[in-house]
Amino acid sequence: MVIETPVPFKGHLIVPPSQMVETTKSEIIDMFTQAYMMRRLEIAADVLYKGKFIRGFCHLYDGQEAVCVGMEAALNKQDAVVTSYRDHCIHLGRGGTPLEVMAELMGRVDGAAKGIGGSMHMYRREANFFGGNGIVGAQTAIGAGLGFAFKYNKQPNVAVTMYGDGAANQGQLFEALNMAALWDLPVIFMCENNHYGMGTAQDRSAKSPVYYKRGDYVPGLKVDGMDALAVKQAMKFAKEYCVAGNGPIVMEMDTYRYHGHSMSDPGSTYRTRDEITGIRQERDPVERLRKLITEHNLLDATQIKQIEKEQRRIVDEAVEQAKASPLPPNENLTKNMNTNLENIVVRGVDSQTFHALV
Amino acid sequence: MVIETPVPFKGHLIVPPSQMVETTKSEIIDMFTQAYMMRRLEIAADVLYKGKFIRGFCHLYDGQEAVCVGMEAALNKQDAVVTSYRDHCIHLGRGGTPLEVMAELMGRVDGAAKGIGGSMHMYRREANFFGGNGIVGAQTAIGAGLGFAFKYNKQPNVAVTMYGDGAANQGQLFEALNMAALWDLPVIFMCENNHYGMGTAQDRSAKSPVYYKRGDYVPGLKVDGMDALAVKQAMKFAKEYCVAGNGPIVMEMDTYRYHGHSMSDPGSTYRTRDEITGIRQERDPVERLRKLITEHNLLDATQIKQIEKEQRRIVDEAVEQAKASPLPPNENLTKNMNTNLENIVVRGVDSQTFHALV
Amino acid sequence: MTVRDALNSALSEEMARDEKVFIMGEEVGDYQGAYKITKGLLQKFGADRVRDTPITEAGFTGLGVGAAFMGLKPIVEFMTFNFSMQAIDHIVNSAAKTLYMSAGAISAPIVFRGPNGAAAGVGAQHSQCFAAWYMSIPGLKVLAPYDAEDARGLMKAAIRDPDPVVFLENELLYGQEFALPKEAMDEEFVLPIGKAVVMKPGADVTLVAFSKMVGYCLEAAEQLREQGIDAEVINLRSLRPLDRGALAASVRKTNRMVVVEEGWPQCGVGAEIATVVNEDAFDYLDAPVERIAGVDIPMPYAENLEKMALPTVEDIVRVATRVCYRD
Amino acid sequence: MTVRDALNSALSEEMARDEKVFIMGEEVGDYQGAYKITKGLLQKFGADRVRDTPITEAGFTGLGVGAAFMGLKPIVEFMTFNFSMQAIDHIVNSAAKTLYMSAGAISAPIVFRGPNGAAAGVGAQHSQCFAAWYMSIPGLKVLAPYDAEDARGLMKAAIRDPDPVVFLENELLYGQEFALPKEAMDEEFVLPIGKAVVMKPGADVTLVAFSKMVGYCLEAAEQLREQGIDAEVINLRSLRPLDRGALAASVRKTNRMVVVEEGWPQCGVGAEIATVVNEDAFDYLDAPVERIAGVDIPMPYAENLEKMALPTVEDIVRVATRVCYRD
Ligand SMILES: Cc1ncc(C[n+]2csc(CCOP(=O)(O)OP(=O)(O)O)c2C)c(N)n1
Ligand SMILES: Cc1ncc(C[n+]2csc(CCOP(=O)(O)OP(=O)(O)O)c2C)c(N)n1
Ligand SMILES: [Mg+2]
Ligand SMILES: [Mg+2]
Repeated sequence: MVIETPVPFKGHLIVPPSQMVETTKSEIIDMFTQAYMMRRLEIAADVLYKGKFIRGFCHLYDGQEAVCVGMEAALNKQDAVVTSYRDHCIHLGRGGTPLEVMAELMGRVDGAAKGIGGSMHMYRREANFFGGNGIVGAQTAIGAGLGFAFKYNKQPNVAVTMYGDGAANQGQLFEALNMAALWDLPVIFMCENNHYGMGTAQDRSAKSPVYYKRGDYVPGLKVDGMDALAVKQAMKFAKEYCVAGNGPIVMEMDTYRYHGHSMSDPGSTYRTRDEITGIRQERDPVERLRKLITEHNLLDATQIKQIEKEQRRIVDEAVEQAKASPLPPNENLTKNMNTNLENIVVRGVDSQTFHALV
Repeated sequence: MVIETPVPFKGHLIVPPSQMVETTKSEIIDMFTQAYMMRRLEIAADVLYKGKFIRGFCHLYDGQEAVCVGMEAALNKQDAVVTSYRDHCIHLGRGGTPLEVMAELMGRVDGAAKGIGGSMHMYRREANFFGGNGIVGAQTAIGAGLGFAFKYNKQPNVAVTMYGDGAANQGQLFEALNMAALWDLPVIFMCENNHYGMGTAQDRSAKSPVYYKRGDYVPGLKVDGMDALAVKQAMKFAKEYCVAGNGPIVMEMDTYRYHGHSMSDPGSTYRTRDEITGIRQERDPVERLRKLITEHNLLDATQIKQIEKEQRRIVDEAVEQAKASPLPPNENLTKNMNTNLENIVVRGVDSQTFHALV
Repeated sequence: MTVRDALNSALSEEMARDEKVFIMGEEVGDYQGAYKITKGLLQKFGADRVRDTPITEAGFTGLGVGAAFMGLKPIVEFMTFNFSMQAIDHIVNSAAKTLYMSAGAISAPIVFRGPNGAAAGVGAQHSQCFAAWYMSIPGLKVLAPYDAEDARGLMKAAIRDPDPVVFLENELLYGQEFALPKEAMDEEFVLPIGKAVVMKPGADVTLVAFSKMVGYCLEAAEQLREQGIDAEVINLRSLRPLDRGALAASVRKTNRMVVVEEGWPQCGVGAEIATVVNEDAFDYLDAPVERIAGVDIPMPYAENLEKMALPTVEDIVRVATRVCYRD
Repeated sequence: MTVRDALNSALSEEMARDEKVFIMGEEVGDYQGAYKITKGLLQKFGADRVRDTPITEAGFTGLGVGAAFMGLKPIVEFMTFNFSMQAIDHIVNSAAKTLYMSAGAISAPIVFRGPNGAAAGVGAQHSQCFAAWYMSIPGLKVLAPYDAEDARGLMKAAIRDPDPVVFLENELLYGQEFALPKEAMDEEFVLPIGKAVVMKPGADVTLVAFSKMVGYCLEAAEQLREQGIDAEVINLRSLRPLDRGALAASVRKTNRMVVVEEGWPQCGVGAEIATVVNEDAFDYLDAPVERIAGVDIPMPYAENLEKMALPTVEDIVRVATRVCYRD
């Protein structure tokens, strides 16, 4: 089936793809299922954080689910992805499990990084997911390197580096863009514009908050990031463009985060409740997918309820399993210090304490 | 008098100034005199380097004199300037003496930085000249800070940060541009495009070597950087633009360096001798000024010769004075470690050697 | 008074005192600071002097240094010092070296501040201690307050100092309450840069630390007292210049020393202090200077491992007992 | 063979051996390297594997790390290590920490190389030694060759190692000739990471150094011999992991140690070595470990001051004589 995305794409130095998106019943249902699960997972994380099961930083993705779900619909797992600390759902998108996410958030051994990485550092090497990065902007240069490797290895794949509107001002992004463009690297620079970097609205941090044009000499595309089908269409287009050897492309995903920046930010001092409510009512990415299903009669209300129930169950189960998952064994303290451990000894807190290596 | 500059300015997001430059007889003669002296000074430095009077790095400016001379014709010494390691002539432009330059190159106490800084680090605080910087690109952010201070102090002045085509890819330039634009700082980002960063031609280091447009959302101007009058016109325009509170502007000065990158680079492996000769013959900035003088009958041949002789004498004298200038006294080793020396002790090479502070 | 309020009041008073002082960084204005150290400053001093920046550390640090060259007195906040790595070239090459390189012509009166070192549950990229790196750089001054008195007195000293100062705070101390001596409330209360302070005199062993570990050492000293060991506790306050005199004087008295830091051991603060004490008072040492440091690994996230990765009060007691040959 | 040729041949052989190895950096290709270390590589291996980069250290270092995550084996050249400060966040936060943070899932087999430390007449911003900073970072391995044998054997080890390696060269050694043992010419000649080497055995005092200072120590040992002092000279080769065993073993024999480096003293390599030796062999020390380091100032340009700012052979002789109580 073909569905028209309501918001037109905007192109910069490139003719945007058609608004008519080819899709299937099962794709839409899958997208809904995934997006719904992501939403539930982040809500569960919020609850767990407040219940002190999760500590430190915790950056939730609710509101932005369509970006991840739409992106994954256009990629395969040979393609590479790197993102920021806001990585829980990206891990799911790359095929990770809710248990892996939940257990990582709680610092347990069943976590995506066995409890060592934490909220900001989930990885899935087998699906070319290179994290979770806590340094704003660092993922842009790393992402260019992922694309470099594809080109070096003559592999027909694309690397996606996801960064925020706040990150979009970091100098290394411009360095990475230049190299990617000079060397025709297959890299999608994807700006998830949720309009705030912490408490700073986009136009207080960028003179030109027109992120799809910020590649200057690199083509760009602006996409409704609340519309999973639009994201899929744009990413499919972008991947084809990159893999064909045209070099990089910049994508601006117009999206929104419902929660505060992280759990310590109520998220309400720098924006109005009305703004949040308005977006929830008019642009919510999960509701949008649900509406597609009902409008096109893909499922009836009971079937939808069934999916929701199942996803809630999966998340609840993951929470329980994560809670039951043990802390990492103490000897993991020094595990994976290096790959080649020859002559490596790890000093403990004092001169008499040296840790055995595992 | 009014002289038309042969090469039209090119504007980016801005209407360029007129090609009709107001000037005077004495201004043109002054420009020639200064440019000629700069040329002689750099040639003398070349000789001294080969004679082992100068060590380490030494980056010559010959070929680019019109940029400095034209710029200074449009600025006053309350305006601030910061540049790269290619700073000998910029120091002169800011009112420094040939002796200061020569003595610094030789590491002598009469140098611009008393022999402590070296070739790349000349300063003239009283004329708001903040160096000479050895880190490619660092001067762009520093320059934004100079402009920040003007705005903070409500002073009607402009800061100029001069960087090369190679430096134009450094990320911090884009960070500085964004802040300068966000905050309407009076900063001229001046790219001296001499078409090579060391041995790398501009299009091998930049996907878009159109430097006056690289500010993207910041207006830009391309200027014939071999034409001192054009530079003056553009800089006058740019200063007015910035001081009026419009924020920063990017200037690309199309220029050329005759020498290699530094003294260790013959400068002939990555470009043809023909290219160099061609530019010398057709665009040389010193000859261009000389031609203006003769064409407009400002001076006769004897008078020009007289100026040249005098400038050569000045440079030769500076060389001799610099050679006679002593090395810095040994106690200067630890001088200016800090401004507030309370509790400061400087450790020498071993545990028993501590240096007195001066 | 909490350390947060101590810092905040010092910033506020110094901004009121000198119009050249301004503060810039991510979220310092509207948001009132990621850790609320700059709370109220925007309201008091306006957006020109309390400047929210884009997330561009290299850029705004270089910009700050340029402004300092012109005679302004910028305070640059790093949301945490982990992000100072983006800008470290400007701290070292632009701020620290320019006075010397310019033979005294150009000075950079600037303060770089923010929380440094391990916090809680924030993982490997957000837990690094930069004390040793910065204290290795000539041209810089490096301060690390422990309590509210330090925070006020050192912050004021840093802002008033004409040289570039790296000011290392600790997130976990921000909310901690300390009794503040009356004189420390004075607007002119300034602590000297380059001077350590004896927090508790003692005769048997010297415990040396900075920042949060000073508190641990004080607790350890309590416990050691119960074992009949009389520990002296030194709060370094200033890492550069380092108060070698105070260290040597103490060890001449106690003949034993334990240095504690949360950062990594190799080339750490403890290594430097052990070495200077050997240089200055070798003949007085009855045991090798012991250093306690964070385990030599990136910071793990899991709570049990994170705890193991950092020194504890028990570690200090254990090692101090050992150097006193009482174990 | 010169150190330059040793490095060049090692790079060339390893690139021939493993197609995943590529080199990138400013001027490494067409220009044949700012210091000609990569001479001929572009011609041999083509532009895909010898990549001239724009002057964007943060960007290309991050790019290199990304490529390493994917299994390539990048060699990133910094024209000098001074410029690695632009990129240090990627070296530390992206390269060094990721294996650990990812619980072993993502490794970064990458080499960061280039000349480090003082050169000659290049001023304060181009003369910094980064040995201590990098050796403080868990996850990294840090190597510093002295002679041609080291250069070949350690470079091959660095490239073959699956972990991120910081490889600190010295510009002033590039042109220096060294006799090369025959086995070092072998394509499979690989030195172990984490092992120091005794360059000259001795009984009275141990001189410890890395890079250029090893040569100074050997010269000093010659002069000391004339004074009847039999010095042992240790070339560290590897700063992380550090060969504590070799250091302790030597000091147990000589009971005296002098550590020499050109970098700054505070929290330097010397501080670390003095401290580990105190930790491991305190009872064997007849004198405090002495460290000789660069004077604690930014590097001055003038020739006389530059010379004063750095250790000399005479300094080593003087201090060694002192620790042997012969002065
Ligand atoms: C280099 C660096 N500077 C600052 C921070 C602190 N910080 C973490 S997230 C963030 C805001 C980023 O905003 P944006 O890029 O828009 O991403 P979003 O959080 O909206 O997804 C900041 C300032 C950091 N982690 N790294
Ligand atoms: C951060 C940094 N990287 C590399 C260098 C080495 N380097 C010095 S000058 C230079 C070339 C700069 O070229 P460009 O900006 O065009 O200026 P030009 O020399 O042509 O005036 C390089 C790579 C440096 N000094 N700083
Ligand atoms: Mg955002
Ligand atoms: Mg150039």
